Amino acid sequence: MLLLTCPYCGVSADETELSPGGEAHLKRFGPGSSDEDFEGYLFMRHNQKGVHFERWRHTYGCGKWFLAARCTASLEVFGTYSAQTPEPPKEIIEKIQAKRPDWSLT
Amino acid sequence: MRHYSVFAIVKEAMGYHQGWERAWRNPTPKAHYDAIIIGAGGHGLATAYYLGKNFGITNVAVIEKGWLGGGNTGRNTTIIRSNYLQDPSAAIYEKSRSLYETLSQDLNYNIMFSPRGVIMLAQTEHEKRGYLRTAHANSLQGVETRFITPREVKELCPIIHLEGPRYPVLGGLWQARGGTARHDAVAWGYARACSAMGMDIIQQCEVTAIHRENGTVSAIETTKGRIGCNKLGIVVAGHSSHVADMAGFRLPIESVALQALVSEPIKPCMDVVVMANTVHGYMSQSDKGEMVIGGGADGYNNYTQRGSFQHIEETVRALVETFPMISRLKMLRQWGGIVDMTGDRSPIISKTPVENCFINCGWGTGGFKAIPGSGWAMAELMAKGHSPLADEFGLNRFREGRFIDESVAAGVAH
Amino acid sequence: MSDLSTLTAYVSVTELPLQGMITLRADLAQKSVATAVKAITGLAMPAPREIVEKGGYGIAWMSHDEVMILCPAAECSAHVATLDKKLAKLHHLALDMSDARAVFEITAPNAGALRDTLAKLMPADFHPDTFGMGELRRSRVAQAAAAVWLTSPKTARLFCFRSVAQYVHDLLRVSGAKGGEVGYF
Amino acid sequence: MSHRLPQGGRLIDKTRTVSFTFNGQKMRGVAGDTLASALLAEDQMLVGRSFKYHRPRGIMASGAEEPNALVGLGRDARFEPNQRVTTTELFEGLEAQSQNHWPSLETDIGVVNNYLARFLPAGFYYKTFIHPRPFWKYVFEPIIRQSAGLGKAPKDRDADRYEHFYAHVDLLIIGGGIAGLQAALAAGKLGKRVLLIEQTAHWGGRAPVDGIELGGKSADAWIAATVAALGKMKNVTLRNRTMGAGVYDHGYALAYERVTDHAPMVDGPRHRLWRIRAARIITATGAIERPLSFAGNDIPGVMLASALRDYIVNYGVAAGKCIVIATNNDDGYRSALVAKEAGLEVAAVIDPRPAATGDLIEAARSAGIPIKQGMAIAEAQGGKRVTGVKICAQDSDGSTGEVIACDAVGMSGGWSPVVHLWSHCGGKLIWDAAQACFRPDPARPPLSHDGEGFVFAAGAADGHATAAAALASANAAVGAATGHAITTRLPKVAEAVMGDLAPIWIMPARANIQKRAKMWLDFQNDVKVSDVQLAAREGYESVEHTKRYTTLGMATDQGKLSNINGLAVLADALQAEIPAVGTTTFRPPYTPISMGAIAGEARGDIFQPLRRTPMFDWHVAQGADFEPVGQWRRPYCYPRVGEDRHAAVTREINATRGALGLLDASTLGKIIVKGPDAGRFMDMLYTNMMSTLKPGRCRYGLMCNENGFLMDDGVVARLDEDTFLVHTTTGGADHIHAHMEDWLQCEWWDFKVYTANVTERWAQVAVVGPKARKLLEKLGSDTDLSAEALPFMAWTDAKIGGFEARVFRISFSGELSFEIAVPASQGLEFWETLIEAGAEWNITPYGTEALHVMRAEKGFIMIGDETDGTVIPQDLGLDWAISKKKEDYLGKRAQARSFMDNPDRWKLVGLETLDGGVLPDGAYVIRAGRNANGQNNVQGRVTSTYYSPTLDRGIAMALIHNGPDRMGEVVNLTDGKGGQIKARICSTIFFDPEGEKQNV
Repeated sequence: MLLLTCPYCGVSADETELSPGGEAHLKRFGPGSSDEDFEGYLFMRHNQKGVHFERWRHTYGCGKWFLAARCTASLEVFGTYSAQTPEPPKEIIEKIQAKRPDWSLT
Repeated sequence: MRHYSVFAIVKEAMGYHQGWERAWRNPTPKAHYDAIIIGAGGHGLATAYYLGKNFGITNVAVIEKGWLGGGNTGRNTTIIRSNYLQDPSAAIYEKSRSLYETLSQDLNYNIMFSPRGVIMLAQTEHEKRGYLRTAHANSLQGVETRFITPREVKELCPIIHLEGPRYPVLGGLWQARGGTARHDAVAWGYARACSAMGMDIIQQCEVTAIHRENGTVSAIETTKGRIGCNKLGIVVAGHSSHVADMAGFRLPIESVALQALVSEPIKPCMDVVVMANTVHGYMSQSDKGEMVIGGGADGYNNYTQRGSFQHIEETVRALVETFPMISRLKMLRQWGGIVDMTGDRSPIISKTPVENCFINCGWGTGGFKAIPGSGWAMAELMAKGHSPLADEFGLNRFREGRFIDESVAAGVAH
Repeated sequence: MSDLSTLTAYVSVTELPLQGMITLRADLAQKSVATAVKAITGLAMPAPREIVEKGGYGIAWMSHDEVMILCPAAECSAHVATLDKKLAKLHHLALDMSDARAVFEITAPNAGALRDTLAKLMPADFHPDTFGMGELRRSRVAQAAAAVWLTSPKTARLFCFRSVAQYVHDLLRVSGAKGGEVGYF
Repeated sequence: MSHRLPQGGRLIDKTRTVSFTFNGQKMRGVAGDTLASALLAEDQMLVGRSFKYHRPRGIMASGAEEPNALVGLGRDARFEPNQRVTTTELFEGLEAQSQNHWPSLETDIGVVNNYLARFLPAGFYYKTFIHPRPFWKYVFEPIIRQSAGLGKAPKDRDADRYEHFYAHVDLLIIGGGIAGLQAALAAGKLGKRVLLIEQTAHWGGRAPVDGIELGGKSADAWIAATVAALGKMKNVTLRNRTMGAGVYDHGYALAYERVTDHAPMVDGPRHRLWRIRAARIITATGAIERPLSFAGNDIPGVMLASALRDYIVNYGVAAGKCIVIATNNDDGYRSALVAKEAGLEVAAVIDPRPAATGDLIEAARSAGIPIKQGMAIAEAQGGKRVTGVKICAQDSDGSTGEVIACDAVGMSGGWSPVVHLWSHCGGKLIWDAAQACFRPDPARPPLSHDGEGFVFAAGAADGHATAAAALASANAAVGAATGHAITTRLPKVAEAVMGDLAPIWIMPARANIQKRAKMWLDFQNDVKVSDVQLAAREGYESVEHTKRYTTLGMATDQGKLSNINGLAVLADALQAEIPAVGTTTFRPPYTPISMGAIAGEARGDIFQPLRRTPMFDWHVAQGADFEPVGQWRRPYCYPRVGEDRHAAVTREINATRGALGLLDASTLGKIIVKGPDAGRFMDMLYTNMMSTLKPGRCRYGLMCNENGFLMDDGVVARLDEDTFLVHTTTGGADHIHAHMEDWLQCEWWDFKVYTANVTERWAQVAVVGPKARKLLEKLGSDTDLSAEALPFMAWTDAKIGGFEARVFRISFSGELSFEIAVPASQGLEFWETLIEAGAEWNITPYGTEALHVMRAEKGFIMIGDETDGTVIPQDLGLDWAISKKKEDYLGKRAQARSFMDNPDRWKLVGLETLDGGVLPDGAYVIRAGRNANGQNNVQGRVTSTYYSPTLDRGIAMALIHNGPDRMGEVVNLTDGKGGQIKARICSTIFFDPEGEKQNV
């Protein structure tokens, strides 16, 4: 039963107050994009066994989407941050690397 | 292979069963095999079995990170049915179901296939129309199903509460020849038969790398050394993306936890399998007497084989409402497994970007029932390069937008 | 089985008459927003998760770009017009949402019983150190969205969508029924 | 025979007798008894039958680990099977029935399995019952099912209620023994928010039974003082009868409070399931004694030495008059001493250790108890109760030896820490060779969201055998959990000094196979030493294989007594070290918890939210026949007396098309989209162009998901230059609103757009039919509603009959229609006003079915019927609603994929049967031949099919391969009965193709 802190309202929210939204930082490919790019965007997933950047919505709270860095093997949460973030923020990456020196962003 | 029978048991009983031999050998890996299967779960072992039985390919190794049958094969709710809506699904699941019917005899190992019948409850007008449609489709697919009335539902399953205040039972899709089987026995039976054919089942052996030579698979690196192969089959539900990554390609898959639970054993009170998809729960009674219960999968990526309790709660809540008598039963044990979820929730049995490397994954919450059919198709694909049962389940379908979507008629339940 | 008719309450639950509610979405950091809202309520902008109330008017922080203004129902349309006028230059959305929601008042014999009643249904932390007067906690009551705040140590107000009012009312009655006293808080 | 002792019993009150029945027989216990102690007091040795061989079973333990003594409790709507007598507090009028036997406990036919036991070894069923094939289903399986299972199935709906409770604490301490109490004291003094839970009704655990002195006083005194001190701490909560059931990720824990099990007469919930969020958890869950594996160790009267002691000390009940103790450790001697002090004869202590010494051994010796060192029990004798033991040297095959008569045997194989809750969430174990047990490995704890270990073990659960060590570990655990130095004083402990145990896994050491086939490991599931050895021999070498092949540890006690012993036997068979073999996975719950508690309050009326429109009560009063639509409940139709659904729907449609109908459309989703970029955003959401819509006008639109599939449709009204009102389907409001916010927050956050879901703010009524305008005119409107002023697909604000309203000229029926929205709080009043005013035109409320039929007569699609998540707008002939001009919209790129872009698809057409009959729901259109998998080919399917009262014949819509190019062609469909029906492909519009009726 995950516990994630909503970066907007600061509530440490129970999983049952949230809705999961899958992998984060996907780049959208629209009309004119190649079949491969579009397939990659819509279906192909990193699905790491390890650090995973993902989307959550504070459904039973402020209703806002936010992003989280979480390990899918230990379920450790390295941090949550605003959904309006094109790629993982520096401080999150540093926090992960501090705990897992050999980890790097794929 | 020592033939199993009641006579063998009586004979051994005289010697207090000191004479039984191993069910499968415990070999050390050879340097090279014609085919290697990664994953000694039901699907992997069935693939190996049919490679040998149908195509005479017996120089085969099945590599297992842990212990055989220790993944989702030994963690599911053992439901077997083939009342699927879409043609490709109905084809492979019905092939599977029909193979299950004679599997005990084929393997000389009692997998306790119990064709007790499966009811999928219709609890909304929309769901009812969906199952009526499925019944029509099944009639053309050669799958015996029938939409039955609430009274028939009650006769088949007296403990059900038809007039639930929220979702009265409007009928159900009935597959009389669906049922259950003993999950461990399926893996063990296949393992024993594979071993008897001379195949090597190598447990406690983790694959660490997949070697390719100009685009063609050549060998795998394992914790027990390098093993060469002409063909490679990846059959590792839950860790498909992880192993595919070693072979250098990505998959349209996310790994999530699926949970189940059993009650304490009670005397027989339920002779059929019931699925209530509107409320997300399904239940049957094992031969031991436990009520075997499953529900929906978690929504987030997870490799822990533990799920979130809310899903157990949602499922139990639904089933207490559907079968009020279970309220005073107790949950004995809950557990979880990791399942592959694909973009359309249907499986992948396919060639891959790597020559001679094949993958069988993405069974989501419905893999157990498919084991024999999946192994049959995967073996054919590996041996002949294509299989009518597998062709529709290729990796290319996502790029083409050619979905096989079962959610159309069924909700969560498998 | 929770046959409501057989239960007797130790915590009272009453649905309040129509409460004026205006949803305002805008960049709350803008001074003009604070000014406009103050003009209606006479109150300063609440901090995150805060609800401020005075003499029948109030402001509840709903999100970083949303507040809910509480006022007499009859005044809503006028206030919405005011907001639209005062914020004409600012991208915003002001709506009278009074009819969309139901509000319950929950009164318990003591402060602990009130928190116990809520804690049976909502996953939020209702310990006095964490949840005190002036905080609006948005969460769920069992399977429906709801928000709750304390109006006194022994009374709370809870709002939910109108369509689930009966469900929420029944839940609160079961939660506050005699024999179910927890005595945790 | 077992009996109540004249003195003793720290937990009972002999002055208050409590009567109960066992198998209908009246019995008496005393206040404070458990059902187990009361049964023993009545010399009820035989309490049940084992699972597989139906062997006689007696009480084995005194707590949660009891494998044998399970009964059915209560009756009818309060009947509960498989309840452990050892954890059932006795109450007046308790009714218990023993289980798993027929016809009776004393004479059970199933015991035939016992005589066949030799032919029924582990996994025998995998090797037989294979031929002939039908026999498994019709003969073998039914027999196995009948003899398996334990308690009877409850029949009735549960009469009790259940509830949940959410608690958030700094520290959850599980287990109220002295370690748990000490931990609570230490943490409490730090000011932490502490919750201490104990599964039994009593605090202090085993210390009082073990005769330990704490702080110079009796354990009982120290416990009472400590509990009192904790009671004074505001920040500490104590909860007894509350079991730690499970530990889950991120500090989530389940606790199972049995609120009224011990007092069913009291009003209140039966169970309360606590969902606890704890920053840190301390497991002070104690340890469980292991049985010894000797032949006949399952005969009633053979029990755990600690249990034998518990019954004497706690309940003043002796399991026998003449006791034999078998132990491989010093603690077993405690039981011998207690028995002796209670005035019982202790015939012998049998200790396989050749020359063990220690305080307790000396005490036993000086008490005159015969001690047989280096000896073992060769076999216990007796049938339904033990009559004696044959003893021999431990280092022998047990073929010869003297017999000691006795009527109770206490066995102690050492203690296993209760590591379940430590392990549930991934905590790892280490093997403690000295004590021959697994204990928590502090280096590998379960990790929480912060990546730190969040579970800490204390006391016996951490492998500490003495009270002093246990108490010290409690302080240490609190220190580790909180990061504070702990200053809380530890009481001075006076306790016996004990020597090492000898890891004896079977006795005697060289027992032959006949004996090993009578040594029980799992008493409930009838798994014996020989079964585990068989599994190993056959290659089921993984501990998981062995467990599953033999069913070791899969009984209702989940191996609390059997796992370690079984593991040791397996390791020995594999010639491996025990730690190398490893354990099976510990899964919640610690002991079984009721389904009722898990479901909580959610049953009956509050099983799920039921969403009601403002007019709901009116529909109920009219006897509406409802159908669930998502969480909403909508009238399907309003049958009158004597009408069936079909007649009612026909009447509603005829009345509506003939004059005037009324529909409660409040469930339609309504979402406001506002902002300078609203038009741009709407153009991305919809396949068609919305930005060009003029204020005051409405436009029908389609929404696809990014995968190209049609997900929702509805009418959009432009309220002003930068505000749109989006109508969604009934099911759609919430997920479409979430969908919008998703794209606004996560992809296009540069768009200046705000949305709000206003669905419930409005009650919406469709006034439909030729007389619709007349009705509104009659009510009076401040706005001109004429066809000229308010044409089709226009909207306006208006005051109608005194109601502030918003009027939309839109039609889903093909009739003249006004959809009128009024504030939800006035919805019912408005509805009743319309009903009253419409009487002169026979105004008729209609339900969802009439709505569906009328839209089908007009060929309007219905999301969920014509679409099923695999259909794209192009399939439905809705190309006109797909903008060619727009560069992009959600789903556009997906629809360019080869399979979707292909014109050669199933497309929507109408179907009419040749005889005017109605096609069956879900029928498929057959094509000649079979596919590669031998399935009949298909070329389409029916999406909607109805009887049309307007046309008095069947009408249908279908997706058919290239359908629109095949007008007039006759196709064959499945009839659902194995036959076929013919139907002709036609236009989807069956009624008023020119749309004259709606445009007046």
